[in-house]
Amino acid sequence: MVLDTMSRTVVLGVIGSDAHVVGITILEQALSAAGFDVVNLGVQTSQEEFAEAAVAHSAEAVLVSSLYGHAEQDCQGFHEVLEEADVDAMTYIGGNLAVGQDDFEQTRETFEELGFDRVFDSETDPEEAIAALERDLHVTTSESEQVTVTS
Amino acid sequence: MVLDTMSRTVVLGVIGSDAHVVGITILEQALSAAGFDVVNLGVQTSQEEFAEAAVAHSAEAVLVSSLYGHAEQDCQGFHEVLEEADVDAMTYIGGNLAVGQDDFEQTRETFEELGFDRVFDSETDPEEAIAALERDLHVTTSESEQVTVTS
Amino acid sequence: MIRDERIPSDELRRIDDEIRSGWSTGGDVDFEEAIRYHESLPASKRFADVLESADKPLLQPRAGVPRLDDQIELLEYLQDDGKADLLPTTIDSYTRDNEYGKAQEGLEKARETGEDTLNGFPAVNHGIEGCRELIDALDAPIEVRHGTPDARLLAAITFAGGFQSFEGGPISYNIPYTKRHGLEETIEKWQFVDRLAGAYTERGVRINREPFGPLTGTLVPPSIAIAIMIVEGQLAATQGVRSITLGYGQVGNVVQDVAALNALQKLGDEYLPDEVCVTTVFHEWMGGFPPDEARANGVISLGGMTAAIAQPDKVITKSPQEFQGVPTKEANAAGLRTTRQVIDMAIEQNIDIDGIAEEQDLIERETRCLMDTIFAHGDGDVVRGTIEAFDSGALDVPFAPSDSAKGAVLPARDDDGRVRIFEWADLEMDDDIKEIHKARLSQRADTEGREESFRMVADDVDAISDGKLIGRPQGKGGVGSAD
Amino acid sequence: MIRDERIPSDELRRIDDEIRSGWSTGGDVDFEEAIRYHESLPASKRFADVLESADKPLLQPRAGVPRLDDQIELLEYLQDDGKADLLPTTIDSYTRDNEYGKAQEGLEKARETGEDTLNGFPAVNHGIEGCRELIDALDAPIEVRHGTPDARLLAAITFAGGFQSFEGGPISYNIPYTKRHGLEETIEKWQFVDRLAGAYTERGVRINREPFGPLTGTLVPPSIAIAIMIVEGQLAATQGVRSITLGYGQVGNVVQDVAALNALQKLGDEYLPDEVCVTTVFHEWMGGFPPDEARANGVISLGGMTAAIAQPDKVITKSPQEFQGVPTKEANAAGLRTTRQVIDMAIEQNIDIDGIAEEQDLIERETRCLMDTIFAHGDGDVVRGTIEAFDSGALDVPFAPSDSAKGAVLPARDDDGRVRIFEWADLEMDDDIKEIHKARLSQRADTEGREESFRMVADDVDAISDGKLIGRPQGKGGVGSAD
Ligand code: B12
Ligand code: B12
Repeated sequence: MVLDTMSRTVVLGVIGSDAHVVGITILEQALSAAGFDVVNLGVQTSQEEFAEAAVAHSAEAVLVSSLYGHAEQDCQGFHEVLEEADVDAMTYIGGNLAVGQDDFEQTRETFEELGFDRVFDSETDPEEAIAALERDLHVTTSESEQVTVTS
Repeated sequence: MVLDTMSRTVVLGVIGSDAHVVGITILEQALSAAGFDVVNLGVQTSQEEFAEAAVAHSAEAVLVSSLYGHAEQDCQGFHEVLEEADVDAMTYIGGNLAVGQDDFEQTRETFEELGFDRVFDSETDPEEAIAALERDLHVTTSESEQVTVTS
Repeated sequence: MIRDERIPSDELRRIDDEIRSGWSTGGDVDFEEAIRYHESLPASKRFADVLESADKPLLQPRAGVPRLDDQIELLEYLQDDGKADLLPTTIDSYTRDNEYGKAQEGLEKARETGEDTLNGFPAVNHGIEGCRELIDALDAPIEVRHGTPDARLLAAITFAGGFQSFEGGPISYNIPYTKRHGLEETIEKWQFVDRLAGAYTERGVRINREPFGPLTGTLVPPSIAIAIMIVEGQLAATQGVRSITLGYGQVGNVVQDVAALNALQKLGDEYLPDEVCVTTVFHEWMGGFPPDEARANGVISLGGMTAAIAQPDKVITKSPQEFQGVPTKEANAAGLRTTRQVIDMAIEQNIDIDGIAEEQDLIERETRCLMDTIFAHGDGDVVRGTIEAFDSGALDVPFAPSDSAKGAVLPARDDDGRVRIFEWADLEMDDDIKEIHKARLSQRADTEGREESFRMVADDVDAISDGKLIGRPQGKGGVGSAD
Repeated sequence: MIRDERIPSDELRRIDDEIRSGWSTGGDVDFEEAIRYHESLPASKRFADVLESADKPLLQPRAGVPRLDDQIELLEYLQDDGKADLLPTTIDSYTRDNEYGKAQEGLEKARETGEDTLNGFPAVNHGIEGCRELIDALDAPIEVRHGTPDARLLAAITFAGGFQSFEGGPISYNIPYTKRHGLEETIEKWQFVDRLAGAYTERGVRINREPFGPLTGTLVPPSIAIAIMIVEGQLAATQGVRSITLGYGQVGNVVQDVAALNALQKLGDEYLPDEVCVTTVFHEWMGGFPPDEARANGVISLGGMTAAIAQPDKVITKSPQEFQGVPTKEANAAGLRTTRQVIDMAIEQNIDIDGIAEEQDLIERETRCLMDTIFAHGDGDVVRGTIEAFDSGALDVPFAPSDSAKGAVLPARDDDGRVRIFEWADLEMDDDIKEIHKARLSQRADTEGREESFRMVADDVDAISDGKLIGRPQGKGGVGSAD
């Protein structure tokens, strides 16, 4: 099934020295299946690599994943780097964002303050991320229905 | 092995309409093995039955067991009944004394106020009860050592 | 002298009228109206149908609090957060003693103070209306669980109140639960309960009956439990019950537990009339639990694993707080979900363990010995036979607190952790079977370098709560160290 | 071009000097003094001896916090309240990247704020003294657990600091843990680590080495894990290591897990030199956990059950908070005790499951295929063979994030929940074995009425966290619903 979303490019990667790859592998697959053009940078991606890829592919969204508990440190100054590279994309972050047994609302605030447009916890289904992207990137509802109705 | 404690008689039973018998079966066995003369009244024993047995056997201690969560109600007025019958024995209560997930210190207080000399929780090993009895009934140390040393 | 015969209709009516006058709420029962109420219930609340048509073990917790609104909230929680398939309503101890006055006091005190002054739900006091409010409020079918020797009024009210499953039986709610009730007496009373369930059944409302398989919950040899289950099933069938769930409590040895559940289903089908639909329920470990939630979760999970292999129709779950006291609703739901996870991960696996057929064969032979002696004791009548066999000790239950059973038989685990009989007392059993038990136990005694004695039994009683299956000597003197 | 050859003594010294200059604490290492320190340790802290002489599976958790006093407190808790037999010290991620400066910052921030700003214990920064304080404070032996591609300085400091066990290896701490390190590079670096462990071994201090068996933790087919374990064992043996613990991560199918652990021990003994003492470690489920502690306890218990049957030498436990994040010490200890209870209840039982021998045979044949291709790729040299085989894809790991592996092989569960290979890519395997996998997977596809596809893989990845073993279609569209 080919959708109009084919033109919508998103950059995806795991930041810092985090090597948890399974989540973005599943996400990549789901996003592609939903019609997005996915540039998967893989694990251990630096802030600069995210910015370069976003510029090179004119990405409309940058999806950052972090599982290993160093997300906060790894994302310090990330939005400044994106700005300097003139990246004007939605930024999402998801995964397991805090060390230890933290309260998620607190975590969400921390990452919103760092500049992320949306913050997802590790219970996030790929469908939720897709739905959010469709809303934020104004993919028309009929398209999104096409995506979720097929089973 | 025959001990001097043979003369020490204790009455044992489960109070109220409680039918949990396994604990007192184990206790009876352990007390007998430690040299006590045990009068086991079994489960669902009334306050009056405890008093009668204590009188009839000149018991030096009355051991009440309760597991099912109604101990507090079942023991209301118990010490008055004992007094009326002129029972002058140590009174112990043990088992699972409160309904629900209560704090044991609170439970202990409740039952001490009701008149019990000692209150035991359900983690009590028979050895602890025996040690307490030996102390309270002044069984000489050497006897008690004989009991615990043999393995 | 009572026999295994169906109570005639007029007698049923007579007793029904009589017992309903025992407490004010009894007067509200109207059988025809009750049938209409049951007919109005959706298929999802028909206990027997839901249970019998399930394609994997259904989970049911234990739960009962005094106040109606609290009970609704509790069951909703267990349904929604625990994902219970079937719900319980556990009755308080005063009701079990037919002390409805004391239960009323407790209930009122609970309403005033907000504290749980009763250890269960006083259904008789809540009456038909209260029961139906509960049935209406929940989506899943609900069973009455109790431990009442004389449950006639409880049955009359809860059946009319919309409950379609009722635990217990004349032996299983006598021997482990009470000291002074005679067996003849409880059989007579349960004949009424079963007959009443049969009356509903005749009218298309199949009340499910569930004899309480774990009995004293403490190292009960499988064949003793199964024989009693069959007897109670037969008594219920005679009175017209057509949906019977035979119970069994985990002993902790996987091979023996799976074998026992297999034997229970097989012998149940064989001994009970064809028109009865026989299902089975597996109770997670009913003996003493570890005083530690983490370890308790291990015990619960071993039960889940066993259930995944044996696939009984229902599993009654325990909570990690079993040792401590009545569990919080969170702990109760946790026990359900831990069990569910283990079952769902293991159930699609092909796990065929060696030796199950042999153990099952042994259990079946033992059970047949016991059934034969019951029939022989009663000249073919199972009621008389049961009474006489308990009286002579040919049938017995370990740790029975009841005066109606000798309680002289004593179990102990063998070297593999299977429950064997150490002290036979007068229990009827073929000699070759006794030899098998003897050999297994002496093998264990050899391993441990000690004599078989009550101390071994006591050690086994404590073993699971101490973190092991078998009560091996620990080097330091334990119970009975002085004998 | 490196080969599987022992590093000469002078070369060992040269590298040792060089790497120890990488961070200030490196200068404190004095090999002779370190040997004396190890010799002063009581028998109960000799890791290899304790592990190899145990008569039942020893339990070890994972745990690491930045500050020394916190780490001591944490390990004391796990030892006393969790009853851990062996203790861990998990190293932080900056140290794994050799970013000792950043680790220092984190450690200082942790010391100032009291917060855990690092996800582990920065052993290099704590230096020999800090390590020894830890070793001295605890009763049980402690292992270094990390995930470091270049662990040379970490090894130099922790060996001298009194640790006698060190996890990892050139493949197992490369392929799942890092993107850009070449295999040739990590092999060279781990040859030094093993050679250093060998130098201690020669002097009577047998440092235990433990290749990391679970790899990516996500549906890794047993034979792939076992082949890599054997290779890392061989590399370590060449450098003089004599105590090697081969690892394996639970896949959740009991038969396959028991078969795999059996095969691991058997092939380990067979492929590794006689002078090596080979033991095994079983990791409780290393993939995604359920977001619910109650369900997580079920997963943990299934691991305990498997361990009771297979009886590996060591079990690495998970905590019920695995999904959420680094566990509290209470949750960590709870995971230990749940596991202990299940193992202790099940281990004395004779549980022989059908089909283990067949599955083991299949795993062994697959592993031999992989070992043959590795030797063939390297003309008999296992180092070259490993590098070439990964390069060609003849050896591969599913979900490998590393550029050094193709990561093209894809696993899926069969109808019984055993992990099979769905996408072989270039993985070397005999055709008849491939046919077996194909048949099993097409059987599952039939059962589910769908095609084999990546969606099946994705469903399997999520299955255990969703409460099942096999990712069956749920009716509603899941991942990949649009393809
Ligand atoms: C498998 C695993 C590993 C494997 C990883 C293999 C690999 N290369 O991928 C191994 C064993 C190598 C590993 C190593 C480590 N791990 Co790890 N690991 C896990 C585990 C068990 C599962 C992760 C997983 O694959 N889940 C399945 C996938 C499908 O789910 P997911 O990753 O959560 O992704 C989904 C969602 O989160 C979401 N999502 C993710 N990212 C994003 C981004 C966006 C924008 C959106 C919208 C959504 C989204 O969508 C995804 C798809 O559904 C988790 C615990 C758990 N979750 O159960 C720990 C866990 C993540 N690991 C942890 C740690 C600490 C580590 C180590 C540092 C520790 C160590 N002792 O070695 C190292 C780190 C190494 C490194 N440099 O990164 C911690 C993190 C702690 C924290 N955050 O507080 C966890 C939570 C375990 C724990 N409880 O301690 N790990
Ligand atoms: C086996 C059991 C049963 C069996 C009892 C069979 C029998 N006739 O004995 C059956 C299944 C019939 C049963 C029924 C009920 N049970 Co019950 N049962 C248990 C269970 C699982 C084990 C008890 C046991 O035998 N332990 C082993 C023995 C050796 O230990 P023990 O009894 O604790 O005794 C030792 C110590 O406590 C101490 N001790 C005991 N008494 C005394 C006295 C003195 C003076 C001293 C010094 C020491 C001492 O020494 C003993 C020997 O070591 C416990 C939970 C648990 N502990 O794991 C629940 C438990 C006691 N039962 C409970 C309940 C509520 C009931 C029922 C009301 C519920 C029901 N749904 O049917 C009925 C009550 C029936 C009645 N009329 O009594 C609750 C009590 C709740 C509370 N107190 O808050 C418990 C805690 C379960 C729970 N978590 O809900 N039960």
